[in-house]
Amino acid sequence: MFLENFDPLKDEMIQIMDKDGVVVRPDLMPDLTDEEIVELYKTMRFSRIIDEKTLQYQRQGRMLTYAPNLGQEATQVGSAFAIRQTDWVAPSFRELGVWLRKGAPLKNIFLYWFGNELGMKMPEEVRILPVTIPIASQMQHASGLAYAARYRGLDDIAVAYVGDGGTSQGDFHEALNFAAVQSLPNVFIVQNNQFAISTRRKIQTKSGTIAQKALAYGIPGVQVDGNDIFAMYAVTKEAADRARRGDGPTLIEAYTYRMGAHTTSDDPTVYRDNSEVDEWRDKDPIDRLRKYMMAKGIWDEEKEEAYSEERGRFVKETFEDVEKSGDTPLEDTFDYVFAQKTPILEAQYQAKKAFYAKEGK
Amino acid sequence: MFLENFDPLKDEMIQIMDKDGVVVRPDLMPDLTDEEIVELYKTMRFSRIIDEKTLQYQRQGRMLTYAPNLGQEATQVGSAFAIRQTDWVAPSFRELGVWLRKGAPLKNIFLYWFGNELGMKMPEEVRILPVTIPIASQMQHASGLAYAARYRGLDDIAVAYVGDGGTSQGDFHEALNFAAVQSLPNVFIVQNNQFAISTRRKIQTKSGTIAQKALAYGIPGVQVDGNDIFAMYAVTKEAADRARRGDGPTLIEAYTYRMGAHTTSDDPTVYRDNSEVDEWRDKDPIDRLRKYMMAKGIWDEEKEEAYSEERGRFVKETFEDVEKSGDTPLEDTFDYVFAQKTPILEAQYQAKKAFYAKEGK
Amino acid sequence: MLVLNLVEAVTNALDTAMANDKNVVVYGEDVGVEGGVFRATKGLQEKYGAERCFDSILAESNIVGAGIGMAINGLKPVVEIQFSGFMFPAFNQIVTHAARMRNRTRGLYTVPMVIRMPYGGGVRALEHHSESLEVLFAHTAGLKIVVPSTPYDAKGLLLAAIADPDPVIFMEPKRIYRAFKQEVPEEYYTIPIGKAKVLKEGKNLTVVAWGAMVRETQKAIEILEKEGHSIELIDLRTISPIDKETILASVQKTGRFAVVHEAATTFGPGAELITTVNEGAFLYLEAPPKRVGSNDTIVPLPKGEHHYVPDTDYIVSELRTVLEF
Amino acid sequence: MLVLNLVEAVTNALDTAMANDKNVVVYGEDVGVEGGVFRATKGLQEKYGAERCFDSILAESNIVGAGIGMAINGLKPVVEIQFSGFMFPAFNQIVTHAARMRNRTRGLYTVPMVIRMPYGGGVRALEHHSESLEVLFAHTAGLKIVVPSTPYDAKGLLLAAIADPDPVIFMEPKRIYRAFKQEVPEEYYTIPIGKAKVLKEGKNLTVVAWGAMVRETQKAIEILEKEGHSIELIDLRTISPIDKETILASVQKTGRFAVVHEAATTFGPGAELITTVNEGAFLYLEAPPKRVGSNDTIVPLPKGEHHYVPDTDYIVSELRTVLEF
Ligand SMILES: Cc1ncc(C[n+]2csc(CCOP(=O)(O)OP(=O)(O)O)c2C)c(N)n1
Ligand SMILES: Cc1ncc(C[n+]2csc(CCOP(=O)(O)OP(=O)(O)O)c2C)c(N)n1
Ligand SMILES: [Mg+2]
Ligand SMILES: [Mg+2]
Repeated sequence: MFLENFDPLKDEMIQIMDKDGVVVRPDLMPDLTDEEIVELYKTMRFSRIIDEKTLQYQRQGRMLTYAPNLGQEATQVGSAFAIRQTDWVAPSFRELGVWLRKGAPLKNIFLYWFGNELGMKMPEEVRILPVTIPIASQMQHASGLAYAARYRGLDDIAVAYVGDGGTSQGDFHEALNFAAVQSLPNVFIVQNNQFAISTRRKIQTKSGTIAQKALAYGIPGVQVDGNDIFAMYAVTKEAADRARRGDGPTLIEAYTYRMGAHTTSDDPTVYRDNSEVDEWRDKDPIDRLRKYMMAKGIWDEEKEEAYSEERGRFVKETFEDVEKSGDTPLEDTFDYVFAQKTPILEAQYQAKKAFYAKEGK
Repeated sequence: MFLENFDPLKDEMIQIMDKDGVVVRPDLMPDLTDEEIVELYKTMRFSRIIDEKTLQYQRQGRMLTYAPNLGQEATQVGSAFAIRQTDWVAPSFRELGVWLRKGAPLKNIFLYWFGNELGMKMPEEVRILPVTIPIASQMQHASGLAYAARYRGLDDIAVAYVGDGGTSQGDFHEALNFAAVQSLPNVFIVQNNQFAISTRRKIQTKSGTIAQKALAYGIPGVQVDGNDIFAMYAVTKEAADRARRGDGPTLIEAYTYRMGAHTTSDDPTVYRDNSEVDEWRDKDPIDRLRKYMMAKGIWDEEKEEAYSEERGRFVKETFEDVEKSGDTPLEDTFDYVFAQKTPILEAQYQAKKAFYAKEGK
Repeated sequence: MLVLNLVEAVTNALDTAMANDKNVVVYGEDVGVEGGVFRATKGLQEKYGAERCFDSILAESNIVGAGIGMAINGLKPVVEIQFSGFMFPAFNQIVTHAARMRNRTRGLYTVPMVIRMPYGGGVRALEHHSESLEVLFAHTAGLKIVVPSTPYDAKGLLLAAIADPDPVIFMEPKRIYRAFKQEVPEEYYTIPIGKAKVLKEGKNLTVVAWGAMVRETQKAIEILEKEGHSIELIDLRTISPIDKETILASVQKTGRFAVVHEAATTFGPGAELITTVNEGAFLYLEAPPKRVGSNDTIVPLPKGEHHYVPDTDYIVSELRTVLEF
Repeated sequence: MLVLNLVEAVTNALDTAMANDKNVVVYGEDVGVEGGVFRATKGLQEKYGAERCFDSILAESNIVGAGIGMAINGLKPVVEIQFSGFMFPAFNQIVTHAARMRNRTRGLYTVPMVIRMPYGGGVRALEHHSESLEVLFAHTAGLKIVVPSTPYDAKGLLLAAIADPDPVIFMEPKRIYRAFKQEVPEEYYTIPIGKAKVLKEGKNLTVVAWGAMVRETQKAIEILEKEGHSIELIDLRTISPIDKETILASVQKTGRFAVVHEAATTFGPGAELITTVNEGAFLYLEAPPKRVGSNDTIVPLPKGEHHYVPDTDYIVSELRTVLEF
């Protein structure tokens, strides 16, 4: 529907709902119940609350480096809503909305950013690979996950997320090419938030759209308004169906904006004007859906407040819980290098333990 | 001319002279003198003679592994003719025609394939980087050569050659992207000879043409009949002019065929039928130009024979000369690791020398 | 019993593993239709189909990276890097992912994958076809590195690598791929990873070697034993984790130690072994331990390669300095 | 005299080099507009323009690979890898090209390029931001590896690296980027690559360290000297080539040896130094030499990092075993 008719060279962008929450393409509007729409909204809102509170904790010196996804909630939640629970995700590091939708416990997420590997030991059903730090390397894993799913006769697909900066890495290229050659059940989603830390998208690549990079691999590529959750949902859904049918991978460019700093270590005022941020604030994905819901009468200020309050409390409690989690025990740093500690690791572990005992540590 | 009007998505291919040596697109025919055309021919012929004799020497056990470029002579010689002596080339390992055109002494080329690093110490004016074994890595160097040329205010350009297999590597992607972003004076030539060792082009990528990969970088891409030396010359010339003018890089897909084995270690009968090779023999780039020249009256059997005979003798003499070149002296293996031997290298060198002396080696 | 050379034993091991376990998949450059440039995967595509044995794209980072995804999702990829010198594009995937997935997820996701690669010199090959890179892997936490030196070991170690729950780098000494044949059981068997093998007992000197250097060292030892020395030879078999126990027991008996390897000397594998001996048998040492490795030069092209890799004479001469200390 | 911390000294060295030589270009991820994530290139784009100091694309293999081309064609690229843990995608270019171009062409083409990278732990960073990878480079022929431990050294060594006719890996201990300030001359000066520095003389034990471990070791030595020991401390400064002369002279005097490093222990840099000492001062050794390194585990995330890197107490305890042997 979108995919077949879309020409990524025309610099078009799929939008269903405009920035005022008005559905401008009713023909493309996905079939979502009111409950589902509220659920979409709540997930985005929850993500925003987590980001805001975590930034606050970070400023208070209670959190380590954190990468907020402010402004990208629709991109993430919309796409994640369009896939199944058993589908795989190979994430980058800024996909809070995806984690939430796929059922990752907030406690795990906090533990991870708190510097504890236990965080990435997610419940098995979450099916998201751990946060990937080496940019774009996860793309390759997605292709392998998809290969294995098909090989095993399952109809699970694998979705990879990557940033606009990540499209420059060789791994991006190789993964798309392999998935295309093998016609793998993959969906590749580029969150084009206009920046790789301080580096603007225009410096990252000269192609008119990122979606058109799909042409290099002979697969469909589509540019989507990443701040329009209906568009993100609808396009991802179609790409996922396509993948599941055996018709191969799709590249989705979600056109969005990183409203916050790259991470809490970053000072974006060095490289961008606040006025630019303000412009994008006007296109906020959460406000947009709220306007839609309010107009439709399925949400109101009261619900908003109640939900925010309840979620805020939950975030606070979870974070305080995580704050008490303490350091990683010595043995944990040794126990997961291999299935079984090697004799050398065992000896090093015993030596450190003896040292701690001696020093009363 | 070609570049602006060419749409790589249409699966078209630029051909000026057909397989019978007839110019089918006189409008595109480059402005070459008869002498230049004869020179084009001679260079191709010379390349073919070298390949044939080297394969013979190899069968006789007088040569190590060798990668012939049989069938790809027009791709190489045509493109190399279109650039200037001071332009840089970043080659792969199968560009004999380019080396010859750029003035590389045959002796050096033989020395290299004979297993002697001295071979790649070319005369300075050749301006070709050494044979590159790690596939596609040379593409990145080409972008840097081009950057430096422009930075230094020179109007030299840099041409990179890579195979169809090489397009799968991340380095291919990164180099094109960087060159495009920086609008560098580069020409990237893919010798699509249909194989990467035994792996067919269709398994390497699903894109309809390799030329269309240019769209991923927002640069022109053009597919050329690589066995038509006029087309190769004309397209490369335009891409080179474009680069020199400061308009940025171009991707050229030279559609050709590897007539011989991958290298002398390879047995292509394992993975392809001779009938396929025969079909391509019909499109031989050298025969094609000879027919053209004969029809035009600027070449005849007599000249052919005399030239072949003279070149054959030269190749033989050069090879015999190289056969006498002997082993690499011990000190040479130490002397070029750094500008100055480190104390550790000096000590190792002295120890080995002493050992040789003791053993009477 | 089959009688196989080393590369045939590799093929046989792959065949055995694929027959045993449907989840074993084999791929790499030219691995499918052609059966690999060394024919290590010969016949496997015909026998098991193109889904289980296929030609990858020409991209090592994808070969390993996709394998990581497959392994996480239930398969057992056994991939081939055409020559070890071409593993560099895959190094990021190997080090930052294959080696770390288990630790990063506290055991939730693991990467039971084998990365095979022919390595080492002595075959008059082109540049980058002769590297010995074991240290680059061995210094990386989360990887096991295995090197067979005989057909029998090749099959048993490769099957053990495939059965291993963690990523294993399987380095094949291509110089001896076809050097000799040996009886190899037809059935499934494994040789434990992490255990060295005492090939030959001796009294005055312990020598550790692996891969193609085992044979070179055996020849050197023959010469030296004719002179009356008694030398113990250990085939390390697994580079990481090192079997310290076997080595230290031997050095504590012989009082002298040497290691022979193809890799470059400085920051090479020999340094680790000598340090191991320092840490576990210092007071037993009657002579400074010795490493016999290749020069710290770039692997020369064929016309200079003989200056680089230790040969029998050189090993003899170096071992003699330890024996005569 | 300027008074600068280590990262400021790096910036000052780059500024000095760019002012001196128009062919010095500086680039890397976020190096231009932002001045680098650590601000090591702060102000350089403003001062020298976007042609000489620019933001690369997010692709380390291109950063190094393009630099190789630039260096061959007359420039002096000084590139930044944002964290050493992200050098892996560039490793192929570093090892197979930067390190080999001179040898491959018998001196026709050379790669006078500097690859800077912050390295090491102790800053509570995300995964892959804390690696100590010196061995991976040091085992590779054709590379020099330099690590400063003070602002003064940072400037002098970086200027020497830029002046060097061959590729130099310049590893910056980011943990001490802002730890202390020091007087740094305003003008151009170099500190020779390949020379270690005796920071402190001593009689009973030689300790070698580099980078951030120098300060940690100094603290440990203070504690031990209060107990009456006399310890010689050498800042290695250059990891490859190692300054054997300085180390061996010291060990021949003290009779005891230890090395302290952040890298993982096994197949780590300590093994090479111990082997060096075995080869050159075995008969002087009164105790087994000791390496104090990080565990052979994966660098833990911040909540476990203290288990990994040697700290003062641990160094004290380990050195004591050598002193009291
Ligand atoms: C291989 C690698 N190089 C560099 C980095 C450092 N780094 C972390 S995030 C980032 C920018 C990523 O930009 P993009 O892909 O657009 O994702 P975004 O941050 O915008 O979500 C960089 C350079 C890294 N993590 N991995
Ligand atoms: C990084 C790397 N991987 C693998 C190889 C082994 N290899 C040598 S040539 C080749 C195929 C190259 O195919 P293509 O790029 O099409 O060039 P062609 O041989 O057809 O000229 C391969 C896989 C290599 N040289 N480098
Ligand atoms: Mg971005
Ligand atoms: Mg090819």
